Amino acid sequence: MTTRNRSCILAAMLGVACGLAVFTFLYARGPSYLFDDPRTCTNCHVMRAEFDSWNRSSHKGGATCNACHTPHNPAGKYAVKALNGWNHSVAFTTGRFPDPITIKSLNRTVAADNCHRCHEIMVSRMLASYSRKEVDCARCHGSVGHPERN
Amino acid sequence: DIVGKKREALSYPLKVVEIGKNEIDPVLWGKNFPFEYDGFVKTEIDYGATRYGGSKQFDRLERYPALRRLYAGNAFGVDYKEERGHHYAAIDQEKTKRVSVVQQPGACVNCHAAEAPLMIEEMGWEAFNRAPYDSLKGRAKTGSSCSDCHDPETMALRITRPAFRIAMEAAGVDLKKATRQEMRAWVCAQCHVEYYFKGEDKVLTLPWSRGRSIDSIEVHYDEYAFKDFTHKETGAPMIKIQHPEFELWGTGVHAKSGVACADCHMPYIREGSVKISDHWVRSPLDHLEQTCQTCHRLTKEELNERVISIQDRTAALLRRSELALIAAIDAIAAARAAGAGDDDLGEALRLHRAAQMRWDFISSENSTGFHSPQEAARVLAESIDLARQAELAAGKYDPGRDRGRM
Amino acid sequence: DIVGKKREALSYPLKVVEIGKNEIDPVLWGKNFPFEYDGFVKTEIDYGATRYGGSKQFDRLERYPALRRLYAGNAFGVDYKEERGHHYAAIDQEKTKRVSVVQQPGACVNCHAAEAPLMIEEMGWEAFNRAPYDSLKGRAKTGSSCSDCHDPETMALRITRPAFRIAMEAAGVDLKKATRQEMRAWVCAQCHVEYYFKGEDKVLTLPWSRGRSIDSIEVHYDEYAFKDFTHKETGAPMIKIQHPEFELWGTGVHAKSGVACADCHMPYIREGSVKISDHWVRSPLDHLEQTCQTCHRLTKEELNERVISIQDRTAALLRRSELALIAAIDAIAAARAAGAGDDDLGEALRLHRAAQMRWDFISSENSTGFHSPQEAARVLAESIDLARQAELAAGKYDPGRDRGRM
Ligand code: HEC
Ligand code: HEC
Ligand code: HEC
Ligand code: HEC
Ligand code: HEC
Ligand code: HEC
Ligand code: HEC
Ligand code: HEC
Ligand code: HEC
Ligand code: HEC
Ligand code: HEC
Ligand code: HEC
Ligand code: HEC
Ligand code: HEC
Ligand SMILES: [Ca+2]
Ligand SMILES: [Ca+2]
Repeated sequence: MTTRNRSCILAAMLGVACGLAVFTFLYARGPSYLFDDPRTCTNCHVMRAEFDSWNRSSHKGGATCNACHTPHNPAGKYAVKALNGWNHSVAFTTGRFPDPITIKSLNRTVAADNCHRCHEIMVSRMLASYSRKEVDCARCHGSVGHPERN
Repeated sequence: DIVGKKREALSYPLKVVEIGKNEIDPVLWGKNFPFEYDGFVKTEIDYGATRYGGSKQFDRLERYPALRRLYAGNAFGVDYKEERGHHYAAIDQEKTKRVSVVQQPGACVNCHAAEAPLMIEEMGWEAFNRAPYDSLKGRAKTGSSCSDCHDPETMALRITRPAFRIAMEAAGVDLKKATRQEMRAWVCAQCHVEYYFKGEDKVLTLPWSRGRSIDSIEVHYDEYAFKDFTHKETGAPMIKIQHPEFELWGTGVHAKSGVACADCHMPYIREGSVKISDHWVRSPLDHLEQTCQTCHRLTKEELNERVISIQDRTAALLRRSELALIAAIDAIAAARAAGAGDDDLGEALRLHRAAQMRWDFISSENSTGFHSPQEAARVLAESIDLARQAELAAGKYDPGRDRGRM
Repeated sequence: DIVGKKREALSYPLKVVEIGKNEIDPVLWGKNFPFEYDGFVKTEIDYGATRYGGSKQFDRLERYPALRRLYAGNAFGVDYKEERGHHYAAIDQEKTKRVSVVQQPGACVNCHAAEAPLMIEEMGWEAFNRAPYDSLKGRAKTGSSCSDCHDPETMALRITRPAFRIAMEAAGVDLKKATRQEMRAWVCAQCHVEYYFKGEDKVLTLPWSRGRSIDSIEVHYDEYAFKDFTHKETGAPMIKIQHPEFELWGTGVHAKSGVACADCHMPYIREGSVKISDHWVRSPLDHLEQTCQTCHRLTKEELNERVISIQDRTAALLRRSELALIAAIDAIAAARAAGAGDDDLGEALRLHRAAQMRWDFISSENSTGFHSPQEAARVLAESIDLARQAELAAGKYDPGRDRGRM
C-alpha cells in the first residue's frame, strides 16, 4: 500500500475517533466540565474513585472539584476545562489512559495554584523568602482532596 | 463503545451457570466470571525472571550452591526450584525429586490440589494426611481453583484448608468475624506459611502456638523437641522452614498499615469499563503501576528501585549468613574428625540448629526481604551471630581434654 | 478582622530592626520574627526522655556500660551524654570532660558556636582549626543562632560552615543550585555528620571522598590509614564515629521520598492565622501530630508504635553487637597475655577496627535506627559478623607455633 493510501486511511480513522470522542464528550455530559457540581464529574464512572475520596475529604465542605482542578482566571478556567474535557473524553473513548489514573503536571500545577488562592494567608510566611514554585503543597497535603492516596 | 460500556458496567458479573457446592472446575466457574478467569489461566504464562523472583523456574541449588551443604540430609538438598504460577501447583509437586527420593505423606496435597478439601471430607483429616502421597497424587490433579478461595454461592472469600483454621482458632481467632481486608490475606495464608507434619499421622500443622515470629516458632519447635531432619555433616537436629510469607509480612509496615497480599499480588485492574481483581497472581515487579501506584505516587522506575535496593541488602546478608553457616559446619565436622561426640558438641549443635532456622526463615521466604525489610535483616543478623558462635563452640573442642570437665 | 489579618500576614516580614551582615544575636533577629524566636528559645526546655532519645541529659556510659570498654583509649570513654536542645550547644561542649582530659583543637568550635564563621573569617581556616580549643572557648558563647542557617537579608536558608561546603563541592555538588527542599536537610548536615580532624592543622573534614555510606567512609579512612585513637586493650587503630544522622538518613526511604530533616524536626505549626516552622527543634516523638500526621494518616499511638518497634529492633542488635565486640576484645587481650604481638594479631586487629566502626555508625547515630531501619540492621549484622571473626582470628593464636609460618 502506498504511503498516500496509508495516510488516507489514518486520516479516516482519525476522523472516526474524533467523531466518537465528540459523541462521548456530549453523551458523557462533557459540558459537565463547564459546571461546578462535583456530581457532574462522575458522569464518568472512572472519576468515581476520586469523587468518593473527595466526598470523605476535609475539603468536601470547602472546595468542589473545579475549585482545585480548574484555574480561576476566567480565560485559563475555560481553556483548561475544555482541554481536560476533550483529553479525557478522547482517553475515555479510546480507553488509552493510565490505571490508576494519575494527575499530570499541568493539572497538578493548577491544583497547587488553587491552594494558594484559598490559603494565601495561612502560607504567607512560608513564602516570605521563596517563590510559589519552590514549595509543593501536595508533598505534604497531597491527600487533602483525596484521603486514600499518599 | 460507551453505551455498551455503561450497560456492561451494570450487568457484570453475568450468572450464566449455577456452581455446585463441590464444584472445583475453574472452567465452569469461569463461565460466570470471564474476566477473572482470563487472569487465572494466565498463571500458566512464564513472564520471565525478576532480579530474585519471577516465574522462570531456575534451580535454586545451582544459583546458591551453599544450599546443597546446608540442606545435606533433607530432600530440599536434592531438588529445590524457584516457584512459579498457581497453574503449576500440582504439576511441579508431582515432578519434584522431593517426592521420589523419599516417601512423602498425603499431607503434601493440602496446598497443591483443589481436590484436597473434598478428599479430606471423604477420608477424614488424619487418614488424609497419613496416606502416602503416591496413593493420592492420581486424584490430586487441579493445582489451583476458584474453590480454594471462594464460596460458590456468594463468591465471598472463604477458608477451605483445615490446618490454617485449626491454627487460627487455637490462637483464639474467630474466623467468622474476619473482615474483608483480613480475608484478602488469610486466603493466601492457607498455603503461604511455614508448616510441619506432626506425629505418626503426619498431620499438617502450623507452628504458631507461641506466635508467628521466628523467635516464637523456635520456642514451639523446641518445646516439642521437633526436628525435620538430621544434618548429614554436623548431626544437628534441624528445622526446614518453607515459604513463611504470611509470617514475615505480618511483622512489616505494610501489614501494620492494613495492606493485604491481594493488594499487591491481585491489584484491581480495568477490564473495559469494570474494575476487577487481577487473577494473574504473580510478582508485582511485572506490573508495578497497578500494584504499587494505587498507594504510592511514584514512577515505575522509582518503585522498582525501592524493591531492588531492599532485596539487594537482604541478598547480601543471606550470602553472608551462608558463609557463616558453612564455616560452622566445617568447624563441627573437623571436631568430629578429631574425635568429638554429640556430648562434646551439644552447644555447637544447638547453635547450628538455631542459626540455620533463622537463615532459612528469610531464605525460603519468597520476597527476598521485601515483605518486612528491617525484620529480615534483624533475623539474618541473629543467624550470623549464632553461626559464628557455633564455629567458636566447635573450635573449643580439645581432644586431649578430660571428658569429665565438659 | 480578616482584612487586618491579611494585611498583617502579607506585610511580613515586619522588619522592625535591620539585621547586620555579621549579626549573630538571636534576640535581635527575633525582633523581626517573634514566632520563630519563641520556638527557638524553647530548645532550652527539658521536655523529658523518650524511649531512646529526648532531652534528658542521661549518661550514655552508665546506661550502656559496654561503651566504657569499647571506647577505652578515647575521650568518649570518659564522658558521653545524651544530647539535648540547640540552646546547650556551647554550654555542654565547655562542660564535657572530653575537653579537659585531653587538649582539643579549635576545630571543635565549628559546630558549637554561632561565632565560628566570623572567627574563621578573621583567623583563617587552618589557623582556626589548629588553635587550642581553650584559646577560643572564651569567645565561643552562642551555641546556636539564626545566623547558622539563615541569610539576614532574605532569610533564605544558607550554608555557613566550610567543612560541609568543601566536602559537597569536592563531590561535584553546586551548592548555589540547591533546591529549597535540599536546603531543608543541608543546613542540618553542616553539623549532624561524621567528621575527623585532618593532619597537623586538625582541619575539620568530612570523610566523603568515596561516598557517604559506612562502607565508603571506611574506604576513605583506610586509604589515609587514619585512626582517631588506639584501643587500650587490643591496640587496634580505631575510628570514632559521631552523629552520622545525615549519612544514615540519606540511605533511607524518607530521604528517597524527599522528606527532609526540617519536615520532621521543624514541622509547620499554626500561629493564629499563619503557619510557621516550629523552631523548637527536638524529638518528633514529643509532637507526633505535627511531625508525622500530615503525611501519615495514623493515630498518635500508631505512629509512636511504628517508631518504637523500629528502635527496639535496632537497640536489640546494638546490644548483640556490643556483646560480640566485648568477646573479640577479650580474645585479643587473652592472646596478648599469651604473648601474641601485633604481627600475630594483624587480622584480628583489622577486624576489630572494621567491626566497631560499623557498630559506632549506628550507636552514635541519634535516631536508634529510625532514619533508615533496614540499613541500620544491615550495618549491625556486618559488625557482629566481623567482631565474631576477630574473636576467631585471635583464638587461632598459638604460642607454640613457629613465627615464620604466620
Ligand atoms: C468523559 C468522562 C470524564 C468526565 C466527565 C470527567 N473525567 Fe476526569 N478523567 C477522565 C479520564 C478518562 C481520565 C484519565 C485521563 C488520563 O490520565 O490520560 C481523567 C483524568 C482526570 C484527572 C487526572 C489526569 C490529568 O489529566 O491530570 C483529573 C485531575 C480529572 N480527571 C478531573 C476531573 C474533573 C474535575 C471532572 C469534572 C469537572 C472530571 N475529571 C470529569 C474522564 C472523565
Ligand atoms: C482540595 C483540593 C481538591 C479537590 C476539592 C479535589 N481534588 Fe482531585 N486532586 C487534588 C490534588 C492535589 C491531586 C493530586 C495529588 C498529588 O499529586 O499528590 C488530585 C488528583 C486528582 C485526580 C488524579 C488521580 C491522582 O490521584 O493523581 C483526579 C482524577 C481527581 N483529582 C479528580 C477529582 C474530582 C473528580 C474531584 C471532585 C469530586 C476532585 N478531584 C476534588 C486536589 C483536589
Ligand atoms: C475553594 C477554596 C479551597 C481550595 C481551592 C483549597 N482549600 Fe484547603 N481548605 C479550604 C477550607 C474552607 C478548609 C477548611 C475545611 C474544614 O476544616 O472543614 C480547608 C482546609 C484545609 C486544610 C486543613 C484540613 C486538612 O485536610 O488538613 C489543609 C491542610 C488544606 N486546606 C490544604 C489545601 C491544599 C494543599 C490545597 C490545594 C491542593 C487546598 N487546601 C485547596 C478551602 C480550600
Ligand atoms: C513540609 C510539609 C508541608 C508543606 C510543603 C505544606 N504544608 Fe501545610 N501544613 C503542614 C503541617 C505539618 C501543618 C499542620 C500545622 C498545625 O496544625 O499545627 C500544615 C497546616 C496547613 C494548613 C492549616 C491546617 C488547619 O488545621 O487548618 C493549611 C491551610 C495548609 N497547611 C496549606 C498548605 C498549602 C496551601 C501549602 C503549599 C503552599 C502547604 N500547606 C505546604 C505541612 C506542610
Ligand atoms: C491452595 C494453596 C495456595 C493458596 C490458597 C495460595 N497459593 Fe500462592 N502458591 C501456591 C503454590 C503451591 C505455589 C507454587 C506453584 C509452583 O511453583 O508450582 C504458589 C505460588 C505463588 C506465587 C508465585 C508466582 C510466581 O510467578 O512465581 C505467588 C506470587 C503467590 N502464590 C501468591 C499468592 C497469593 C497472593 C495468594 C492469595 C490471594 C495465594 N498465593 C494463595 C499455593 C497457594
Ligand atoms: C502449607 C502449604 C504447603 C504444603 C503442606 C506443601 N507445600 Fe509445596 N508449596 C507451597 C507454596 C505456598 C509454594 C510456593 C512458594 C515456594 O515455592 O516457596 C510451594 C511450592 C512447592 C514446589 C515448587 C517450588 C520448589 O520447591 O521446587 C514444589 C515442588 C512443592 N511445593 C512440593 C511440595 C511437597 C513435596 C510437599 C510435601 C512434602 C509440599 N510441597 C507441601 C505450599 C505447600
Ligand atoms: C488464590 C486465591 C484465589 C483464587 C484461586 C481465585 N480468586 Fe477470585 N478473588 C480472590 C481475591 C483475594 C479477590 C478479592 C476479593 C475481595 O476483595 O473481597 C477475588 C475476587 C474475585 C471476584 C470479585 C470481583 C473482583 O474481581 O474483585 C470474582 C468474581 C472472582 N474472584 C472470581 C474468581 C474465579 C472465577 C476464579 C477461578 C477462575 C477465582 N476467582 C480464583 C482470590 C482468588
Ligand atoms: C506491599 C506489597 C506486598 C504485599 C502486601 C505482599 N507482597 Fe508478596 N511480594 C511483593 C514484592 C514486591 C515481591 C518481590 C517480587 C520479586 O522479587 O519479583 C513479593 C514476592 C512474593 C512472592 C514470590 C513471588 C515471585 O516473584 O516469585 C510470593 C509467593 C509472595 N510475595 C506472597 C505474598 C503473600 C502470601 C502475601 C501476604 C501474606 C504477600 N506476598 C504480601 C509485594 C507484596
Ligand atoms: C494499599 C496500599 C499500598 C500498596 C498497594 C503498596 N503500599 Fe507500600 N506502603 C503503604 C503504606 C501505608 C506504607 C507505610 C508508610 C506510609 O504510611 O506511607 C508503605 C510503605 C512502603 C515502603 C517503605 C516501608 C518498607 O517496607 O520499606 C516501601 C519501600 C513501599 N511501601 C513500597 C511499595 C511497593 C514496591 C509496592 C508494590 C509492590 C507497594 N508499596 C504497595 C501502602 C501501600
Ligand atoms: C551549627 C551546628 C548545628 C546545626 C546547623 C544543627 N544542629 Fe542540631 N544539634 C547541634 C548540637 C551541637 C546539638 C547538641 C546540643 C547539646 O546536646 O548540647 C544538636 C542537637 C540536635 C537535636 C537533639 C535535640 C534534643 O532534644 O535532644 C536535634 C533533634 C537536632 N539537633 C536537629 C537538627 C536539625 C533538624 C537541624 C537543621 C534544621 C539541626 N539540628 C542543625 C548542632 C547543630
Ligand atoms: C561536625 C560538627 C561537630 C563537631 C566538629 C563537633 N561536634 Fe559536638 N556535637 C555535634 C552534634 C550534631 C551534636 C549532637 C548529636 C550528638 O550528641 O551525637 C554534638 C554533641 C556534642 C555534645 C553533647 C553530647 C555529648 O556527647 O555529651 C558534646 C559535649 C560535644 N558535642 C562536644 C564536642 C567536642 C569536645 C568536640 C571536639 C572534639 C565536638 N563536639 C566537635 C556536632 C559537632
Ligand atoms: C538549625 C537551623 C535553624 C536555625 C538555628 C533557625 N532557623 Fe529559621 N528556619 C530553619 C528552616 C529549616 C526553616 C524552613 C525554611 C524553608 O522551609 O525553606 C526556617 C524558617 C524560618 C523562617 C520562614 C518562616 C517559617 O517559619 O517557615 C523564618 C522567618 C525563620 N526561620 C526565622 C528564624 C529566626 C528568627 C531564628 C533565630 C531565632 C531562626 N530562624 C533560627 C532553620 C533554622
Ligand atoms: C521521617 C522523619 C524524620 C526525618 C526526615 C529525620 N528525622 Fe531525625 N528523628 C526522627 C525520629 C522519629 C527520631 C527518634 C526520636 C527519639 O528517639 O525520641 C529522630 C531522632 C533524631 C535525633 C535525636 C533526637 C533525640 O531525641 O535525641 C537527631 C539529632 C536527628 N533525628 C536529626 C536528624 C537530621 C539531621 C535529619 C536529616 C538529615 C533527620 N533527623 C531526619 C525522625 C526524622
Ligand atoms: C513529608 C512527608 C512525611 C513526613 C513528615 C513523615 N513521613 Fe514517614 N514516610 C513518608 C513517605 C513518602 C514514606 C515512604 C513510603 C510511602 O511512599 O508511603 C514514609 C515511610 C514511613 C515508614 C515506613 C518506612 C520506614 O522507614 O520504616 C514509617 C515507619 C514512617 N514513614 C513513619 C513516620 C514517622 C514516625 C514520622 C514522623 C516522625 C514520619 N514518617 C514523617 C512521608 C513522610
Ligand atoms: Ca517465583
Ligand atoms: Ca537527645
